[in-house]
Amino acid sequence: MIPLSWYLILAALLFCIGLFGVLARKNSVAVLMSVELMLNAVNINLLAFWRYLYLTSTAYNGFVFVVVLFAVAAAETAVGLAIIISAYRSRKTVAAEDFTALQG
Amino acid sequence: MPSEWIYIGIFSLIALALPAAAILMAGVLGPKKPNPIKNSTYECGIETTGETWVQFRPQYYIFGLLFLIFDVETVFLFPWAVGYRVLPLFAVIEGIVFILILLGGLLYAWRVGALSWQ
Amino acid sequence: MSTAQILFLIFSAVVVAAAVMVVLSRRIMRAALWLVLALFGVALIFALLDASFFAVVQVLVYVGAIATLLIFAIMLTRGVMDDSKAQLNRGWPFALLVCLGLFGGLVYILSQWNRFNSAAPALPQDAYDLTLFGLALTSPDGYLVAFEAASVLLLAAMVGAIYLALEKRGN
Amino acid sequence: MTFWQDPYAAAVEWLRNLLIGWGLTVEAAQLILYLAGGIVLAGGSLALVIFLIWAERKIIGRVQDRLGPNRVGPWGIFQTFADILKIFTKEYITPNGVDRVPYNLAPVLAVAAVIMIWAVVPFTVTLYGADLSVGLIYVMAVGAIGEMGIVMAGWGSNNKFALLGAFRAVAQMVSYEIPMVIALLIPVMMAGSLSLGAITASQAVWNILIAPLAALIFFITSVAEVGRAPFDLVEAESELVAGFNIEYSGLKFGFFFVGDFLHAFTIAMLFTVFFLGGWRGPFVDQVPILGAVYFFIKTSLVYLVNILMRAALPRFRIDQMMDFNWKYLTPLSLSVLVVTALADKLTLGLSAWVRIPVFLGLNGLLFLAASVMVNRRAINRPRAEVVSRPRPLARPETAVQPETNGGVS
Repeated sequence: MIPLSWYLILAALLFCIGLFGVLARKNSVAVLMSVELMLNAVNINLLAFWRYLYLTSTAYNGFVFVVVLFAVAAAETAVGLAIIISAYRSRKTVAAEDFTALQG
Repeated sequence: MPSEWIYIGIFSLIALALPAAAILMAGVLGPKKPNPIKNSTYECGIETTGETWVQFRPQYYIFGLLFLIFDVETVFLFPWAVGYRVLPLFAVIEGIVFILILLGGLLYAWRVGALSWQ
Repeated sequence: MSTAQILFLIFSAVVVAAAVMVVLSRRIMRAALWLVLALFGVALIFALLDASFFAVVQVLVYVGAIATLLIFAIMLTRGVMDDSKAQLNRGWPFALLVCLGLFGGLVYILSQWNRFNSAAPALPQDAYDLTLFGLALTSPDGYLVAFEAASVLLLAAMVGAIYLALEKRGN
Repeated sequence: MTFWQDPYAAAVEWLRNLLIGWGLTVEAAQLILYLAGGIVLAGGSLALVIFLIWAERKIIGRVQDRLGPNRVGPWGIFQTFADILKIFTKEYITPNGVDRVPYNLAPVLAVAAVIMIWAVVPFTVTLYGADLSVGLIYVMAVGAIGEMGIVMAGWGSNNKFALLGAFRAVAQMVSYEIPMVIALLIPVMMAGSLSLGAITASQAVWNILIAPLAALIFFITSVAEVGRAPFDLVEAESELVAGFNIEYSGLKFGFFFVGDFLHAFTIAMLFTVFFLGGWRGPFVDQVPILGAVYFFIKTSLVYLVNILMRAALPRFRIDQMMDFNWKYLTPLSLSVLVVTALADKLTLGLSAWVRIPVFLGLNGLLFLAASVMVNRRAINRPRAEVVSRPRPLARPETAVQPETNGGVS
């Protein structure tokens, strides 16, 4: 059988790869893609905890968390990409470092 | 892992392998005589100018966005529909409220003209 | 090594390799296709965790909708980023350091935890029942607030994103 | 259960015992059975395409007062084999600048995504690939893989027309998936399960009688999902130079069409499962194998309607198609879902003879209301004049002016 640790290490690795993408990528669409990776890492963790530690027929916490995370991921992608498209329309760039209008 | 998934996995591999094998076989059987004119990109007989880049309409994004939101909505509605037989009337009405809220979003999109293809 | 372990290693190798390619690909469209592969691999991991519902929903939502939306957005904003130049910030070694440190720290903290290596309990017959999940989701003692809040969240996201993305009439 | 009542189950049992008798473990025997079953099912679906192509050409030919294929073999039945022989010996032309992996993967995915649906379809009580507990979402998710195949074809081809075609196709597919999923929630509600086997078994009264509007919506949207006439504006092969598959040749091009034909038959199968009671019919309890006969009769009828629709209806414009989906089908499917959910809860416990007329009446009222609203909108809306724009002339000074002086200079 697979021990819980394997899933947790996989999720940690995926999360860190996503974080690297968020910190290092120039293109803001690529930054959003990396955020998707991080959210998926969280989902793996939640389902692994459900399977290994909270497997009862009445507790649906893990399921509800995952399903709400789907909704959050959808909302985040939709609004994030809309902001990028809107910024692209007015400034003709999608590089994250060029979005400086709010800089003090 | 439930045993059905093992069948699905094997079946998917077969489903991928059959067309791939046929395409490979046809590649072995067919002639291979490439030349620069034949291999050029199709464009009504005129040589391609510029990169493969055309400006896309924001309309595509709007439809993709509506699809995403409604898709996630159905993810919530699937457990509701599966449990429908045992749900009390109150819970059914909760589901209907859920649908109506999303219908409000659709009406908003309709009103601002996001649904018409220009 | 059992069959499940071998499958896990294969699937996670696919996920990690695809995720690395998402982060490092120069051409943004290639990165998106790698992302599709990574998300698909995560769906396989879910199937391995006996969560069939989330395995298929992962493909339906992430591959079918979110990846499609990302690709539409890439097409809308294409041509402004030069693919031939480096796609990483100048500070990327620093970011790499942060991520490696975080990963090491996470693994260290988790390994101190006494249930880190716990094995999975056998799956009870009714553990995976969508009927009960639907019941829990809509009952006031259960997760009714989360259910309705999700609907409002989706509504807000839809209205906001349409407002931002729609070209204003007149300009 | 004797052999004649259910030859399939008997054969599987015989084979399993044979394999175990050879000294294999139970798991290994199961694995070999899975492999054999998968190859038979997937190969069978591809072999069916050969027949489907012939049948469709013949039927459309008759509709258009032609004979259709009639040279190779009796009634031209071997025409498709000749076509296969030809397409296998064609050259692959790979244009410059393609992205090789997505470009070559796309036709494989286009076919595989359709075949994968067959894994969960129940043909009889015992004859199915896998009775997945989330079969319905699986079917939808596999559609998403097909979508990715189209994106890969469009992008990998390095051609702006292929890319535009792919994006139109994907926009159409994702749009029509919404009313489709919502309409499918009604069979799920009635069965209390997402498994296709359970949905079939629950239909003592066929779902088409409980929710005829949902059935209609599913039928229309599934045709749009495949991209057949009248929704084939993306690859109107009689008018445009194909769509996303423009840069493909030989068998790679052919496989997009194989996928299309197989998908058209597959949606007919799904319609049968969801709304026509699948394998249900008289005497199925005694002789399960009869279910397969009923299943294929029902599927063929749906498929025939599909073909006749293709032959009869003119093509949509893209704005009409999007309007039809977002301003008609989506609100209608949502209201059908709401009305059915309420009506079913409120008439619970009444006999089927009361419930079915109630459901039919409610569906009829909804359809009537929707038609009245659409007609009122159509009447009140100012119409755009359909005239061709004046075209610029190459040399205006030599142009013949019909009004002035009768054309004499």
